[in-house]
Amino acid sequence: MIKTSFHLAGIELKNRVLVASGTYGYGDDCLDLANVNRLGGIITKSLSLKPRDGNPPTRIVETPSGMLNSIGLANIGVRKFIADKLPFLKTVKTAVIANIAASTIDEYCEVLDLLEPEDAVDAYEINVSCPNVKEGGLSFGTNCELTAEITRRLRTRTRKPLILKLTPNVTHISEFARAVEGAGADAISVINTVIGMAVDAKTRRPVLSTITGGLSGPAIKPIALAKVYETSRAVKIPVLGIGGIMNATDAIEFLIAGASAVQVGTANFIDPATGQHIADGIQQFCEQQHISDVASLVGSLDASSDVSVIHSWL
Amino acid sequence: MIKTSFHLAGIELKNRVLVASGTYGYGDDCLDLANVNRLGGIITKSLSLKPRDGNPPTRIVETPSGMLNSIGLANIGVRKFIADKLPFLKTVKTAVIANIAASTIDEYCEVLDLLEPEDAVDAYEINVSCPNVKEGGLSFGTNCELTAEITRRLRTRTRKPLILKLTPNVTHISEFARAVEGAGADAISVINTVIGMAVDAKTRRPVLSTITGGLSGPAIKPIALAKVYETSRAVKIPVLGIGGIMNATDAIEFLIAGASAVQVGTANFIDPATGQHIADGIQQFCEQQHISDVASLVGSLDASSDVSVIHSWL
Amino acid sequence: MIHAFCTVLDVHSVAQNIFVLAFSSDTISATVLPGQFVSIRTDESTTPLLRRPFSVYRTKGERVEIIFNVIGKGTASLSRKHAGDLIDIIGPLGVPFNLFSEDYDTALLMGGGLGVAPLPITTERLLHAGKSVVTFLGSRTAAHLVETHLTNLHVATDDGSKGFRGNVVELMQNVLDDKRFQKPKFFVCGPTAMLRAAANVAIARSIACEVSLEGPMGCGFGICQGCPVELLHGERKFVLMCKDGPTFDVRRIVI
Amino acid sequence: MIHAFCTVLDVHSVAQNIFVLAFSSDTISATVLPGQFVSIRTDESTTPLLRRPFSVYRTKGERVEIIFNVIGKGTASLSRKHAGDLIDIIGPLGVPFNLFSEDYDTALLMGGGLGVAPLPITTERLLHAGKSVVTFLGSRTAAHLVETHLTNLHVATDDGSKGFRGNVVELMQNVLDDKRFQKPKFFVCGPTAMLRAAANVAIARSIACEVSLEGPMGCGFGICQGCPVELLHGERKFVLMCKDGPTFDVRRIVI
Ligand SMILES: Cc1cc2nc3c(=O)[nH]c(=O)nc-3n(C[C@H](O)[C@H](O)[C@H](O)COP(=O)(O)OP(=O)(O)OC[C@H]3O[C@@H](n4cnc5c(N)ncnc54)[C@H](O)[C@@H]3O)c2cc1C
Ligand SMILES: Cc1cc2nc3c(=O)[nH]c(=O)nc-3n(C[C@H](O)[C@H](O)[C@H](O)COP(=O)(O)OP(=O)(O)OC[C@H]3O[C@@H](n4cnc5c(N)ncnc54)[C@H](O)[C@@H]3O)c2cc1C
Ligand SMILES: Cc1cc2nc3c(=O)[nH]c(=O)nc-3n(C[C@H](O)[C@H](O)[C@H](O)COP(=O)(O)O)c2cc1C
Ligand SMILES: Cc1cc2nc3c(=O)[nH]c(=O)nc-3n(C[C@H](O)[C@H](O)[C@H](O)COP(=O)(O)O)c2cc1C
Ligand code: FES
Ligand code: FES
Repeated sequence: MIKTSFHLAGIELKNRVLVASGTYGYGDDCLDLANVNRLGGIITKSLSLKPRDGNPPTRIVETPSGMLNSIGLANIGVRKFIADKLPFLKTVKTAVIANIAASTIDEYCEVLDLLEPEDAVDAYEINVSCPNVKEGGLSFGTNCELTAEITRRLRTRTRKPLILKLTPNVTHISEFARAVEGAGADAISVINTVIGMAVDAKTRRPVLSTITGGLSGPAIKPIALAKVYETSRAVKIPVLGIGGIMNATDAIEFLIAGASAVQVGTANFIDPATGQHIADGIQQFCEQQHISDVASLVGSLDASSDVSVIHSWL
Repeated sequence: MIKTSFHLAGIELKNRVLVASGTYGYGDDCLDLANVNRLGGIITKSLSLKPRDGNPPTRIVETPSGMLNSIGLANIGVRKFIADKLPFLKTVKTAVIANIAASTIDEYCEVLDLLEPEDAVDAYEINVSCPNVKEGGLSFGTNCELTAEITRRLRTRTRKPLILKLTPNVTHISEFARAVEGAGADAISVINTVIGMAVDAKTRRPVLSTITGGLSGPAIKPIALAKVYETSRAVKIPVLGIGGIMNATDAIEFLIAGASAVQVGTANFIDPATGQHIADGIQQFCEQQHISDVASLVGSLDASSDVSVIHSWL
Repeated sequence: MIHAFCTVLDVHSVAQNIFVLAFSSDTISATVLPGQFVSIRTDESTTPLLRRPFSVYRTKGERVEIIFNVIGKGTASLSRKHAGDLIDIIGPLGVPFNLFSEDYDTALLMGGGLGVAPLPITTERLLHAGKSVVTFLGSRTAAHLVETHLTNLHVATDDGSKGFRGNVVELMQNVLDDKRFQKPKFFVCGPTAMLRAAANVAIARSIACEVSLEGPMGCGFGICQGCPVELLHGERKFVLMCKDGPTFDVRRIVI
Repeated sequence: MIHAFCTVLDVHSVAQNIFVLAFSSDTISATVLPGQFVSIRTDESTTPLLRRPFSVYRTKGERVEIIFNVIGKGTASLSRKHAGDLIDIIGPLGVPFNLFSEDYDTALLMGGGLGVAPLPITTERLLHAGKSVVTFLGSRTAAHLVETHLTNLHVATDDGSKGFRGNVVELMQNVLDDKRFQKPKFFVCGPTAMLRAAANVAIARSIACEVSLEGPMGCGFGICQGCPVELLHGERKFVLMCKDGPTFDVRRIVI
């Protein structure tokens, strides 16, 4: 028997494969197509205090081995989530992680406070890639102090695991990782989408209604692996690796690079059962390689040279 | 007749398509396969003061719609370039732009000083994605002040066009663009490669000898377009767009997003005649669209909404 | 709704750049309703990365047919499939046309270009249900027309190479001006501009009208929020094309 | 060296998972030398993105053959080509084996796995030049052997299903112990571990030895600097596999 389970700051995940925020709705949309009980956890669509309509079309466009999205955090709002979605999520046999988005620090706190009494919510993931209305809309997640401040404020309000989801669109993501670790985060998720853009040459218009959007999918896998490597060497708390994971081999690469668990995003759109297939695939890999605990893959990169992420000539 | 030529700070390029540094050697390697005289310009492999052997194998690996490289700036050194390569480059009927790399600011100056008397060198492109030995190897290009300082120092030593090539691996590339514009740069090139990594799950080793490398090719095109859009709105000097350009449509997208010219990189490895095909394709597009000067494509993005790069919810 | 690898039965060209692909799935064949679609992973590759949606064209026994134009990588790849190949399919998906309401007697089907796709299956089920059916079909030239499995057909081509010269909505208006149909209702599928024109006619003449929308989809089954359709009124601003559509009453949405 | 779209003449399986693809190019056929390679864009897609290098296997008239193992996307795509398809090829590339030197009489050819690829064209040219040729071929099992167009063949398989049980370098050593060859020289192609073993034998016995290396390539014609091969001595640390190789005298390089 291979040990697949994993303790994330007090909660036990049955395996190291979760579905990423915004790529699996509230967990109840794919019941015909997948078995959520075979996942390590479900991370909800980002929840805001008020329901959000989201951005006008066009919201998505395919790019080489990737996609851009500009959904605009369309979501039903935290109250409706509690009323309409939590009853189902109480019945699932997998960890439920509520992802929170907001445009002020107070709002982050309010959303968390509303969720805090709900036992069905096992942990929080905080999406800091949100426009900060107080700073003219610059993303919280590109400001290290604000990111730490959000962490500190939320930390005082909950004992449940607090996972900070970092944006890759910064110079040194490890600074952010260290800052949120210092501020009390239990884990970090790396990475959110990479800023990108698509142009329609014929109409000379941006394809997305918001001009730029977030790049995801296999195209960003190399970027995500580098960020996971960088962050996992900078902090002691676990790193959840995300970005372009399509199959078990991809997931294993993230574990080796330093991720304690992985999240599957865009791949769910192609097959919402990807997560469970990956969980099975990791187990098979361990069997073949005579590994008794998936934990021993984590951070097992055999890097004889020690050139660091930022110090090499390319 | 469609006007394709373009004035770049005093030098005239016959068209807006150049080949990117490090992807075309010193211009003399592909004579059987392409006609360099049909390009707007050739940008040399980065030249350093001393010859560089480059990194040990493995130096390249393919990724979904992209590739990672860690060549280690292998080059023959500026003196051998002048002695062995410039004689050929004197004979070509296209602009010759020498790309310079160094690990101290003084070294940038020394390399430029050696090239300055050479009439065959029409302009300089400065690669700031190099490890700064004085700062423990952190890349110059991630430090805005150092990048401006390099620009200022070089500006005093030459009247030839000075192009700063920026790295995308920073939070706000527009800050860097404004800083080098203020320090006297004539143009900026956007983008150099994106930091990425590949892992071999079976051996649990990094694929590249330097662990991380630079991601290029179609996978990064959306990222490059966003950076070109961001920088071209931040500065008045021309932006040379680079990143994943494979064909004329890609190139036109960059022009529309704000690039005054484009550089073709990775595509040369697949077909070193890509640049000339793109130049032809841009001309055909203009014919079809009844555009008389390619200049009118530049920055012609019709963005009715004005959500900025960093201010939108994704 | 199922997710399965289905066997390709045959692929053949039926008009210029237009192909019909048939695959075998008794579940889809037995459960699909007119206006619903299937979502196909055309390749195992990451280019294209996402599934591609296609209306169901016809069914027979366990045979399910789609019809498509070769536009980009996904459809090019489908056109090169061979009998016996397996393709990864999710379906049936989406809300079908509301065919079985009592508020109309004559179904006026209208298809522009590949908007013909859902019309044969619609025709078959309507005739079976005892409705009258009249069909309007438009395309660029005669070479792009696929006229089979339709009934009471009126044809328009942009270049006049067959039937009425002009667009299909104009043709339909001419016919409406001439004839009187018993309690008509429109079912329209085609490019957005045509849907808009048809909707305007319907509203002006107080005729019920359902359209089948097209547009980019990320997933096809409601989890990506990538396919918003703006509501004319209601508490929410958007519904989803894949889950709440692709068929809509034109009085509900902004086209 | 040319860059052209060449017509596929045929593709057929010759052993387990191993295919021969023939295309038409009078220029390549007329100019290629043993040990040189062609670089093929297997798809117009961006996955795979880069060209793939393949040794030339045989030539006849304007017919050029390569032989390959289906490993990943590129080779899978090649295996699905049909006669009449056009493929984008650059070649011939690289430095050929140094066959026509006077310092040897007997060429000892050695191939491991798909390392057999350059041996038939090498054999033909050597016999034509009046050299003696002895061939050693190794593979996992008999099902993976491609023994045609070779001469004086000694075979080894890992599982002993044909010929000597063990690796081809052991077999070759046994034969060397038994027989005496007139002024021999090795020409070796195969996996790196085998090249290393063969080189060690050559050096220990003072036999001249050239190997054909394999490894990742970005471009195949010298502009990406992606294919370094370490020199044992000399002013430069690295040469390029694609331009200065893929064939090297083992006394020059670190394998
Ligand atoms: C509910 C639904 C049902 C559909 N049914 C059919 C059908 O029965 N038959 C059929 O031929 N097509 C149908 N389509 C459209 C079909 O899905 C697209 O033609 C297909 O996705 C194109 O894929 P591709 O990879 O070949 O082209 P791509 O490479 O994706 O696209 C090539 C170009 O076409 C444009 N494009 C992509 N998708 C669409 C689209 N949906 N509408 C307009 N332009 C697009 C892109 O912007 C791009 O420029 C349907 C779409 C929807 C949403
Ligand atoms: C000079 C030269 C000549 C060659 N001649 C032949 C030949 O005649 N016949 C033949 O079958 N092959 C030959 N090869 C190897 C051939 O190029 C690779 O098998 C091919 O690139 C694999 O492409 P793919 O897209 O199918 O696999 P990919 O998807 O690229 O690779 C699948 C897996 O194989 C590994 N791989 C990729 N390339 C190589 C390689 N070169 N060596 C070992 N492992 C690799 C990758 O790391 C990956 O894990 C030659 C290589 C070189 C450099
Ligand atoms: C359509 C879409 C919607 C997303 N919505 C959210 C979201 O609401 N909150 C969030 O934190 N991340 C969101 N993400 C980011 C993903 O959770 C994930 O970090 C990213 O897509 C990278 O992983 P992938 O390449 O596997 O998709 C979204 C991604 C996509 C593609
Ligand atoms: C193999 C390789 C070598 C490169 N070498 C250099 C270099 O020496 N100096 C430099 O400024 N950029 C170098 N680059 C970066 C390219 O010039 C270009 O900025 C980048 O590859 C993005 O463009 P692309 O996607 O078209 O390749 C190199 C890129 C590659 C792929
Ligand atoms: S296409 Fe994903 S929600 Fe509609
Ligand atoms: S493969 Fe590009 S230089 Fe050798």
